[in-house]
Amino acid sequence: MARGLLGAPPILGGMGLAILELDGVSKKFGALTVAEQISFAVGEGEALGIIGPNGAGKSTLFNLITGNIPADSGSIRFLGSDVTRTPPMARCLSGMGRTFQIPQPFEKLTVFENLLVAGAFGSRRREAEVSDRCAEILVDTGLIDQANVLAGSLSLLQRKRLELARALATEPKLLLLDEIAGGLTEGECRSLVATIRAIHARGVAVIWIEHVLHALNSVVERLLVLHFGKVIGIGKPEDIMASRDVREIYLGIEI
Amino acid sequence: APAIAQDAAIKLGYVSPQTGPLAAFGEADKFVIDSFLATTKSMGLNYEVVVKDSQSNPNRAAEVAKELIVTDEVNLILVASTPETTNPVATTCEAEEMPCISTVAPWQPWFIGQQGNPGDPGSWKPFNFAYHFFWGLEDVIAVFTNMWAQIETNKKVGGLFPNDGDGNAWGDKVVGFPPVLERMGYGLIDPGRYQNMTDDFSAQINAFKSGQCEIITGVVIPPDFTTFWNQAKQQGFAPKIASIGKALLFPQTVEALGNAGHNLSSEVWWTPSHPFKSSLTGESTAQVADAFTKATNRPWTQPIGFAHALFELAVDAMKRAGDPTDGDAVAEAIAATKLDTLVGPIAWDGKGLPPFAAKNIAKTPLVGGQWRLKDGGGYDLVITDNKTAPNIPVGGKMEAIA
Amino acid sequence: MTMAIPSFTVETRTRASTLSAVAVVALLLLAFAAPFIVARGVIQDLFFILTMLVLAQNWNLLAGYAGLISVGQQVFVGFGAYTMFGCVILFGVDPVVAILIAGVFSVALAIPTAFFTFRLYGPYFAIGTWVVAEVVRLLLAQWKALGGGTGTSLPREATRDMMGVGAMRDLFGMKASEAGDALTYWLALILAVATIGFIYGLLRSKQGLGLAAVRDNEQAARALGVDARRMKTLVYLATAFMTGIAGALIYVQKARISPDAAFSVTDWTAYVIFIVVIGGIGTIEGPILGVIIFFLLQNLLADYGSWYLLMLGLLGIAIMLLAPRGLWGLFSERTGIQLFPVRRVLKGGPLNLTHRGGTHG
Amino acid sequence: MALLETRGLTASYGDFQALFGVDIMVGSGETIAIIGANGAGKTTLMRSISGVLANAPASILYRDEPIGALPAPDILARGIAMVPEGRKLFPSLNVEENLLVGNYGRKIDGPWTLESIFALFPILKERRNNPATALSGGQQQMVAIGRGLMSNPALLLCDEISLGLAPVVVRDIYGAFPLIRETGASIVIVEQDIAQALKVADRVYCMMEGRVTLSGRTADLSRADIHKAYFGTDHHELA
Amino acid sequence: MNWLDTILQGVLLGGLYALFAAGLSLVFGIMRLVNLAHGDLIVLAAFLILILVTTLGLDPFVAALIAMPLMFAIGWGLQYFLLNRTLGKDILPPLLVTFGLSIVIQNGLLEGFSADSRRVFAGSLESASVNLGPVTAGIMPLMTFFSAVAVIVCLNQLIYRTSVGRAFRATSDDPVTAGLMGIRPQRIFAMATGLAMVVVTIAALYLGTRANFDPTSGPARLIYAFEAVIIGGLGSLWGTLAGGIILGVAQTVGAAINPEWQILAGHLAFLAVLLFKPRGLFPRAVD
Ligand SMILES: Nc1ncnc2c1ncn2[C@@H]1O[C@H](COP(=O)(O)OP(=O)(O)OP(=O)(O)O)[C@@H](O)[C@H]1O
Ligand SMILES: Nc1ncnc2c1ncn2[C@@H]1O[C@H](COP(=O)(O)OP(=O)(O)OP(=O)(O)O)[C@@H](O)[C@H]1O
Ligand SMILES: [Mg+2]
Ligand SMILES: [Mg+2]
Repeated sequence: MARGLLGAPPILGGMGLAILELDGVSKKFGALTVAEQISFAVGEGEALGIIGPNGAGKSTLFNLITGNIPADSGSIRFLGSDVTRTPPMARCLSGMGRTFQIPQPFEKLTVFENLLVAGAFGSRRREAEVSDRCAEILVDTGLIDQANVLAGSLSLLQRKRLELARALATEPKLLLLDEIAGGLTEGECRSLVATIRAIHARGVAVIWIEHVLHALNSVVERLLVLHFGKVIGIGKPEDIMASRDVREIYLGIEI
Repeated sequence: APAIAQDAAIKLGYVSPQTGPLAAFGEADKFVIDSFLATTKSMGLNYEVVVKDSQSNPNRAAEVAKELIVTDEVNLILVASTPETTNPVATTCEAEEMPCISTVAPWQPWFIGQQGNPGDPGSWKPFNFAYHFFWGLEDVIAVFTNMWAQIETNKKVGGLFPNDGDGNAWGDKVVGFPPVLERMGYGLIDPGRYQNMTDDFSAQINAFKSGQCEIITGVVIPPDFTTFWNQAKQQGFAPKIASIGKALLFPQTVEALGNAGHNLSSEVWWTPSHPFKSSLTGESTAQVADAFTKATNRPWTQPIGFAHALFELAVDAMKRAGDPTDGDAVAEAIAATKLDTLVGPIAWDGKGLPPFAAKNIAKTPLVGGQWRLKDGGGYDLVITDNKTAPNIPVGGKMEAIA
Repeated sequence: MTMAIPSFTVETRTRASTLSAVAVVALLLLAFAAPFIVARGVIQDLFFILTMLVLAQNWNLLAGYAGLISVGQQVFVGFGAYTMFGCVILFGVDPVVAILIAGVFSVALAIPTAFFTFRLYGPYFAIGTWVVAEVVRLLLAQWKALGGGTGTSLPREATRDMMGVGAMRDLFGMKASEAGDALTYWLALILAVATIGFIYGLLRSKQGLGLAAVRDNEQAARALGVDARRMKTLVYLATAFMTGIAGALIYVQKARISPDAAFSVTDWTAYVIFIVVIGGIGTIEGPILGVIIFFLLQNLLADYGSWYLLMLGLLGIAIMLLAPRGLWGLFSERTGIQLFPVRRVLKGGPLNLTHRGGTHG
Repeated sequence: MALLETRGLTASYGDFQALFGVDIMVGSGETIAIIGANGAGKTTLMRSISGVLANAPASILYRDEPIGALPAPDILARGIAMVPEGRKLFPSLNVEENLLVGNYGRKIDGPWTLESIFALFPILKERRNNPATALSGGQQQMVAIGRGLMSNPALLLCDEISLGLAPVVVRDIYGAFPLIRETGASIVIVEQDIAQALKVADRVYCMMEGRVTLSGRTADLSRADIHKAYFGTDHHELA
Repeated sequence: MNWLDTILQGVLLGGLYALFAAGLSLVFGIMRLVNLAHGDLIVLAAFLILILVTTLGLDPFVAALIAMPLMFAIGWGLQYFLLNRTLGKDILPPLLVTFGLSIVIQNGLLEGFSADSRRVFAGSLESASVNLGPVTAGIMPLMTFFSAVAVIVCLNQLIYRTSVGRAFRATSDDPVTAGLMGIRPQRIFAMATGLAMVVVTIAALYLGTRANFDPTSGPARLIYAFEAVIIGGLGSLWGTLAGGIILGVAQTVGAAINPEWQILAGHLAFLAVLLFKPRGLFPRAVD
């Protein structure tokens, strides 16, 4: 089945136009290949999940998409234009919002100011125009209590929420989430899922890397499986979860 | 509590480097000023001295000069030791119309160094308030060449001139060593200006070696000379004569060369055997030097005489000026000075000077000497040439470096 | 998910800041009148304080807000000063005009410098800027027309006939040197006020927020659409401009220049760092407090020679250890007073929002 | 006998108090799980026990000795090792060196040596000369656990060791626990995955907002109890 | 012939710079500590050697051996009681504290020893030289160079082959986690600075015998030491040696063209290296 899913790129799951297209993107760190001929596409308003063992190259793929790491070869198109050589900042401004797996807050700014930065710069508006929206996002992500607290004093998971909140404040058209549900309790997880669903419902496309599968599968429409830098499967979550490769390589269910 | 002062004290400002790399020059200041105050008091004169440390820093020197003028409201400023100290102070005094007497810097770097464009003699202007006394490059050139003439050499000279106030003046193609040496038949190899605190002189040594220099001259700071001299020995370069300005002024720095200091030669501006007396105290040079050694337990150094002379000149000028608070009158009095001081007779009469410098410079005698190892260790400075100032007795003949 | 949210407000002003605005205006009026009120010595002291304050504010902007720890700011002091000397001596430009030209030239120098040093990070940047300053010093020391390593003095006539001096002599009956002092003092005062105004304006603007973000985490800032490089470059160029002007102004007053003096890392960078750090880095108040302390120390102790410097060193160490955020930081932490607040505090809404943020930086 | 006990443990970051009188007890050879919502103070508790945060001396007792105020190296020397949240490997060291550093402060004979750790996680032997950062997240977690074991601790503290790991890796890592327990060491794990925690632990403490809200033997606790302890509400109200 | 000599002298000079820089490199690499007092500490050690030589009449090399443990103790104490409190992500506190320290040492020495310039005499070794075919090299410069190499070999062995070395590197990466491994970062850092001071003593021996020194001669060479460290790349000791040699050769070659270019050429070489390799020649994988 993996074969069938890896047909001619770009592969678009749902209908509509592609917001993001990757074509033959490759990347090596020295001798280590972390991305090999990766091709796929994400439709406007689609939610795509990415899974794969640790070190498969998921976060690296995000870095390639956002431009934090330049690709060795291949091309990346976003909203119809080629962004392969575009710096990360410009990609953000054109509508890509991301979270970092290892949170990168501005530690000496307050949580609210962290959002203001994202809001004012990421969506190119004046501070006064975005402050209300930033406050709303804080309410949505459960950080409103910490609004005036220095980001440096947040706990690990609060930092992860801040990552999400900041990405939202840039008013992205495509939201890239890197492991934001890890370590959440069930209830917290459920409210996180609800938040992401709400964002998705507003028409924002989402790519979400996650090891917490039940959370992931309750949001995404398609799943992509990465293994040693290669796409080994892409398709409906239930199909992917049933695939032999995934069960063996990722879930560790012996067959 | 004191009653109304009979007379307001005459206030002298004094700037010199007491800390920092040039501190050796300022070493005698405390001694000189203490004895000056004691002397004037016993003479019934009311003097006050405000001492400022330049910290060997030209920025600081200019700052303290302003402070002396504006805050302390001194009547006259005295400044000593190297163009790095004297020039900023003199420039400030000139701008503030404050009379100033300066010393211990050859007059060319002092006078030319304060001109806007040192390269354009046409633009040079005399000063109205800043006066300087010391010898000039023409003197040191004469002294050095007189010493060299005592020894048979091939007349090939290697020059070490750094890119600083002294080095640029000594190496200058117009007023410095090069034209004079050429006229006298010496061949000068000058590889170019180097920066002070250089760690390697092999370029210069190679140039001197291939030019077969038997004489070395220049104006070098002490650490650089040690580096140069050691490297020269290591690389097999052994000139017959080394006549170096600045580096060999102080006995401590020569001692720092170990035995390698023997027979190095240098310009000598003042020694305890100079036949002069203080106009203030009547003491001879030897007496002043002894008193210094007794008070501080340190060997005499050349700046003692000049620091002392600064205060002699101050008292003399103030006596003649009438109103010490009238800057113009004090400056006029300085210009009219004729005084026999501890460093010789001083008068700003333009003797031995080009016209442009005649107004502001007075020259003091200069002779040449060699450092000789004493039997029990330590060095003696022996005067080996006095053609430029025959009244100063010689102590021996020039010897080639072994 | 989204519910109706009671409206929020954002505040930066504090009561102390409103009061301080009033105090500042009064103080400024007094400062402008100073040459008619106080003695020349005081004016010169104030000139020193103001010019050091400008240097300190600029270094603080660079290090405390843009995270660019430079130990090579003396390059702009020296270059500005030399530009001014060059203009005055070689082209007969009026010193006041030459000061402005010096600022422009400093920016011109900062462009290639930025191109090079911005490739470096942290300690590499610090040492890189220092070496660049040394290179410029050594190159200028080769410029024989301005005295090479010896240095040169400003012609007496240049300062005497400076723009405005004549008018002041006629109007207020000042002596030439007095008028010169008053003029340079006013220029320094204008420069200091403009510098602080510029910095405060910048910090309260969107750009200032972006700058703080870049300082904290450049990668994340870029990913959120902040043009980190452009922002740092702008700050660097702005500080070069103001530092160059300050350098030229300082040397109009000193009237004598030499490469060692004009590019002195101790005088124009180390002491400036000292001022910023004892006062409190990353605050506008810090350098103001710092420069006053530095001035007092220098006046009280400078006559003790090496003991003075020794004390200064010990004091710097003690403050860094006991109050790493500087004396203003200490004060501000205790009292919560900020004269130039920039923190955006979210108020209102459904919840009682706690405030756990300190000053920026 | 209690190996470790906390008595009314409090901890603060500046003026923010993170723990309010926490009492827990770990018996010899026992495995304890600590669960709780984000920001509940679990990591703070681990940091307090391991000496990263200083506390009142008598608030932590180890073999009946007060150790609350001791710094981390002294705690390790007494036999408590920690696998910190987020792995925290040393990037300048290769895999083997990372393991070797684990017993810098405590060189005692015991079951755990470089060889026996390589036996526990064979993949690490293959990658022994790689920089620790070149490993996958799971392998890094193995190094972190191995590093903790190298000092042959009597008590091993593990903070969120399954965070961000692929299910297959979580299985492998938890697969090592029975072997560790066999050596007689006590273990404290902090874990969000309640099912996973319940599987390996003898007893569970549940924390909320800096306090222990529930404790008991794994077998005796119902899911509903746990939910209640987590959120202070009943399971149903939440949905 | 001449060029050969220029290069040789440059390499030997590079040895001196590398020796000045090795201690700095160690401290910089392990603790990210930019030590502005390094030059003054070299001068301090030179004075220590001088005292031992003049009061006890010792040979300078013996004096240096005795000075080593003393300097180790000074370094240990300095780090343990003072500098450890400044370490952190921010490079500014150590920068300022060591700048303060530099001023304190300089002026303390000035009070104690006056501004006179001093020398340590190495007897006939000073002017001795060997003929290496077309060029001659001074014995002292050769000894300086080989001492630099020896110091770097020893430090490398220590850092990459011993458990203390592992502790150095681990602590450098993450002091808090190192504490969890039983490493006492405070002591490890103190030991590193102590070691650096031993290297400083060796540097002082050659500084003191090579040229005059006085209490203020420290900072002049500090910038070269920093350049050597940075050209080599943070934390790479061999890189530091390479950096020293690049600087030395650039200076002698520059001087051979014109002495005005001597020091400038060194700085320009430094800038050129950083232009192409902003993290030095041998950067560490992680910073
Ligand atoms: N900057 C880098 N330099 C060298 N190697 C790197 C770099 N960044 C990542 N790698 C390596 O690339 C591989 C892929 O890393 P990546 O972070 O993309 O994995 P991942 O799929 O996100 O894993 P995880 O689920 O654990 O987060 C890993 O082996 C990692 O060590
Ligand atoms: N360095 C710090 N400074 C200030 N507050 C902190 C710091 N570290 C943690 N806190 C606060 O202490 C509380 C408890 O944090 P802790 O890390 O112990 O929680 P946790 O239970 O481990 O949470 P998580 O599941 O998110 O890891 C949190 O509210 C957090 O914001
Ligand atoms: Mg990842
Ligand atoms: Mg935690």
